[in-house]
Amino acid sequence: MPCEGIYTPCLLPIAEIVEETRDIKTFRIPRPEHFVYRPGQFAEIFVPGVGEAPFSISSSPTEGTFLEFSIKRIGSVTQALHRLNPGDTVGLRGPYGNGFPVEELLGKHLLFVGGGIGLAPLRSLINYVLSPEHRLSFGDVFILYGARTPQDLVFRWELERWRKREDLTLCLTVDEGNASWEGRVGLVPNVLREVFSFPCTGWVSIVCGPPIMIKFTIKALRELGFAPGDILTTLEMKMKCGLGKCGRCNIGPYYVCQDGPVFSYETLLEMPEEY
Amino acid sequence: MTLHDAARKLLEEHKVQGVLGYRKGSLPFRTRPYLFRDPCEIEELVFNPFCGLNLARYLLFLPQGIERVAIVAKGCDGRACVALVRENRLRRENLLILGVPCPGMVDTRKLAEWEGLKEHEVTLRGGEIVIRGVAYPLASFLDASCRRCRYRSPLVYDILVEGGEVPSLPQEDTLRELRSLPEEKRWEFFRKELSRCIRCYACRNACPMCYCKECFAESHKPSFLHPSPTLRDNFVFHIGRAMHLAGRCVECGACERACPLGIPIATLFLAVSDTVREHFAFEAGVDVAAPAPFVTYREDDPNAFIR
Amino acid sequence: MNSPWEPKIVAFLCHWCSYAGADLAGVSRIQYPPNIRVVRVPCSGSVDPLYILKALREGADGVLVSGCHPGDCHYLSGNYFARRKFLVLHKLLDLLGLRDRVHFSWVSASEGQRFADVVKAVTEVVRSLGPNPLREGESTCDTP
Amino acid sequence: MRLSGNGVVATREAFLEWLSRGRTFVTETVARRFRLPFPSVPTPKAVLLPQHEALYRFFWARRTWNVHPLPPEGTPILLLAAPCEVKAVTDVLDAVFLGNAPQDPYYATRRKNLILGALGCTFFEATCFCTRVGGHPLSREGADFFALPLSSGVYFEGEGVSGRPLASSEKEELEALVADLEKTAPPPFPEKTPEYLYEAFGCDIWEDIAWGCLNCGACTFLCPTCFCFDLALEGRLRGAMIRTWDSCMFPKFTLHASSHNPRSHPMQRVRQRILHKFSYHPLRKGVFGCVGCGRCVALCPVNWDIREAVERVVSCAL
Repeated sequence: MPCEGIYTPCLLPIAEIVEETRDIKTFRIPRPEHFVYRPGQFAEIFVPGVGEAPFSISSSPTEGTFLEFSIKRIGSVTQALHRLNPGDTVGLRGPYGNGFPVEELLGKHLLFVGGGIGLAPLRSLINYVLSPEHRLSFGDVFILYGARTPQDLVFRWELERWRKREDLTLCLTVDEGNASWEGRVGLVPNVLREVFSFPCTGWVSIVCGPPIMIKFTIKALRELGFAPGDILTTLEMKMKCGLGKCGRCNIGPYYVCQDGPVFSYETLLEMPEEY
Repeated sequence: MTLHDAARKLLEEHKVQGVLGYRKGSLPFRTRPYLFRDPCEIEELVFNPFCGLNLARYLLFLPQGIERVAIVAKGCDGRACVALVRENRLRRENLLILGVPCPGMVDTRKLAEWEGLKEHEVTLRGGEIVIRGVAYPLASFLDASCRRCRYRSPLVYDILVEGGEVPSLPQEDTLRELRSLPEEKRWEFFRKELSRCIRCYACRNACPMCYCKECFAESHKPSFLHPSPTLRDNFVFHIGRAMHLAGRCVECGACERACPLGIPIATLFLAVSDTVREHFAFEAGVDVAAPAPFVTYREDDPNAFIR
Repeated sequence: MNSPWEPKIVAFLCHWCSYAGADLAGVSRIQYPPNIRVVRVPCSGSVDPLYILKALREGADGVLVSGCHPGDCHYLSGNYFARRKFLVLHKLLDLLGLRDRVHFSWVSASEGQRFADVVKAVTEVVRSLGPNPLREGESTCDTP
Repeated sequence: MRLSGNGVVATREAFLEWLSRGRTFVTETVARRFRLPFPSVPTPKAVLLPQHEALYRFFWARRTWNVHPLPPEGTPILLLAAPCEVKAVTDVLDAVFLGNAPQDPYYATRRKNLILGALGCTFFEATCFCTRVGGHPLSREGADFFALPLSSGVYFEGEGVSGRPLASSEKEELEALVADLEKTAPPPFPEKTPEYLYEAFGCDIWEDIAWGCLNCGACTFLCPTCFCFDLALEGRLRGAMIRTWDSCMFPKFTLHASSHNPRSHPMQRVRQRILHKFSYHPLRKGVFGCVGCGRCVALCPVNWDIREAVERVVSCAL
């Protein structure tokens, strides 16, 4: 179906649904040809008869002809999405937002810090960086990922794949372990202080997770010596149009849907604290 | 004691931390709500026929640190206070009702005919309003809710201010004309008025009794109406609100005064209050102890309308 | 597509009386107009006036609320409370000029014939009123 | 840009006759000041961004979902507005809906079909403050034509109405009017107002400023520049995506699905409204997001006055 008008979604069938945790599912849908995106961008997903909501794209543009969205069941749209089956129709509009400044990251060492579903946008960039055509353009890769319990870790098959690679360091942590958990136990910011023991020159940190985790992770990163400009994070805000018109994602002189969702901590510092 | 003396004394003696009253607005014939906390400010306290807002609305939105507050209360503000106490929104002992007899509130829209009218060119004299030296009957300048007002002075008060002159105006049945119209004409009237609504929710937010944390109009789960102001959505909003206010509306007319489009929206609430008064012998905000009309029943309640 | 207009009537029926009454009408093969769309509710007292308004908003041409006879409520007094709410709504809709869009009735579980009669009468009244006046200007949602 | 004085004077009849040739509307402000025989709309916004508009339809048919975009529609309209309301279109609405890629096709189509005329103001009402935010009661900037009632006829700049050159008495009348307006014009807000306000975000006077505000949407809905909208679905098996006005004053405006609300307190929402108009928008686009028409002041149920609020915040920042 052709996509006409900037507000009209194009309808696509869901190709595959992966159950990540008890309340997170990953939806794979075919990528329309015109849909050219960068890691960190988001799209509006429309569920007919229910509504529309913005979601970050968790697949990498290097991965080919599909798009993936990892979605936690929270509101009415996500609840409806979770009830869908492969083959059901959803609408897609996008991509929107600025995405990660990939060009500025070239040659840098990258520290990814994710919490819970916050790994979704990071995964897009991680897989972009790890793809054979881009891997050599970046330095070391360090991934720290935490969740509440081992059952809440998302992309488990992906984590397994990353663990097997030798060109990155993967560190997993949970707030609360169980008998079979052999990884670390502890909050992400605390674990970060323990495991990241290198001088931070040449490193850029990309943080995404729940607001409270972001807040304390940034504090830890600052203690480790990261400059505000070398900390990137993605903001969440209520959005409707995704096009910088409907006005509700306005924070200070920025519209999160157009100027974000990726902001450096430097920008965040001068923004009114209303996110 | 005059209003100013009483208010000043309360603040000076620390009987209350604030006095909720009216202050002169930035435009002619407009007053605005103000929380007086300093006795020196009391000079600016005003009470005149342009204090149409129901101050009881602010009792639920007091700044932190205000435990006991005095409220300048007309009859309807007083009724709202009683109703709020009755619904356990407020503790009576934290509230000091400073009753003022109310002359009726002038509908400022009716003054728009006189171009460039200044405040000093309008005075009240008994049951008359004098505009640029010409006297008119006051009743024709009052809001519908004031023309039919039953309780001009608060029924429940701690201090009743002296001196306010209350013209003895006849109580009008402002709905009679509308009720006498044939059915199609009544719908024609409401269809036209309800279609004009832009759903800014000023009526709801100005209402002292509309304090729900989440209004049914904005609820998503379940969702009763769409945010766009179509006739059918406006119908659900206003009729739904009228039903929520049945037995609770204190007939102050603040909703109608708040409406930026001048829709006579109070008509609905006044009609509902009439039904409750007539059939359930109940008036909101009159008696703290009387049971609310919808938590009780009588076996001989009207039944004729049911098949 | 151009079949003549038929009123749609949403009926909120109490589980213990009127719904059973409708059931009895059905098993007794009593004919009544197929214009009603039944919503079963636990008690007429549980029918919030907002349900009725929402039904009208969604395009119902009429609404019928039916419960147990006074004194017969399964929950003892639900219908007495309901009657007070409905009286206020009835009077308000009367003022608006929409009185005959919304009907109330008491139908017991044994009154299959009475249920059919009520539905017949309500359908006739609503049919004589014509389509729901709230639907004016509604074009975006109805015709695909 | 002020009026050039190069216009012509037409008779009132000729002017009205020219206006009557098309579908002509006037804004409420114009309707109130000059009794013109045309239907009125609240503000130009109501024409360009209607409060209720379906963007696309969806329906379930033949065992599949279908989406049909509804094409933009626009019929030629002539709208006579006050200079401040013209400014609201050219400075604010155009910047958001046209100057910010991608363009909004619905707005663009209507804008293309709109002939926007400015009807100059001859006095300041108690609520007027266009000169405080960079406007002028006689500005014709951005308008397709400019008209001003004079004692002898209608002064007209633009194409369409023929008239005679100004007589010297009329020139004097114009000059006297300009001088008179100059004298009574409210002075502009300080040049650095957007920066001052931005600095004052954390000031503790906001609670006090916001107190009294009912948090209703009267000001934003009736404002000529407030453009925020909601996209809300109507219907389940068939229906439409409806665009409708929304207001930053409403608590659900920024409510996340996770129940987190960055602006849950009424004060934060009042602050957002002031700062968006007087700080964020100017910092982004270089012009105030307020044109000083004074409608919010006039129509506020509690006489909450945005001018005083801005003054107080500026003085707090200084």
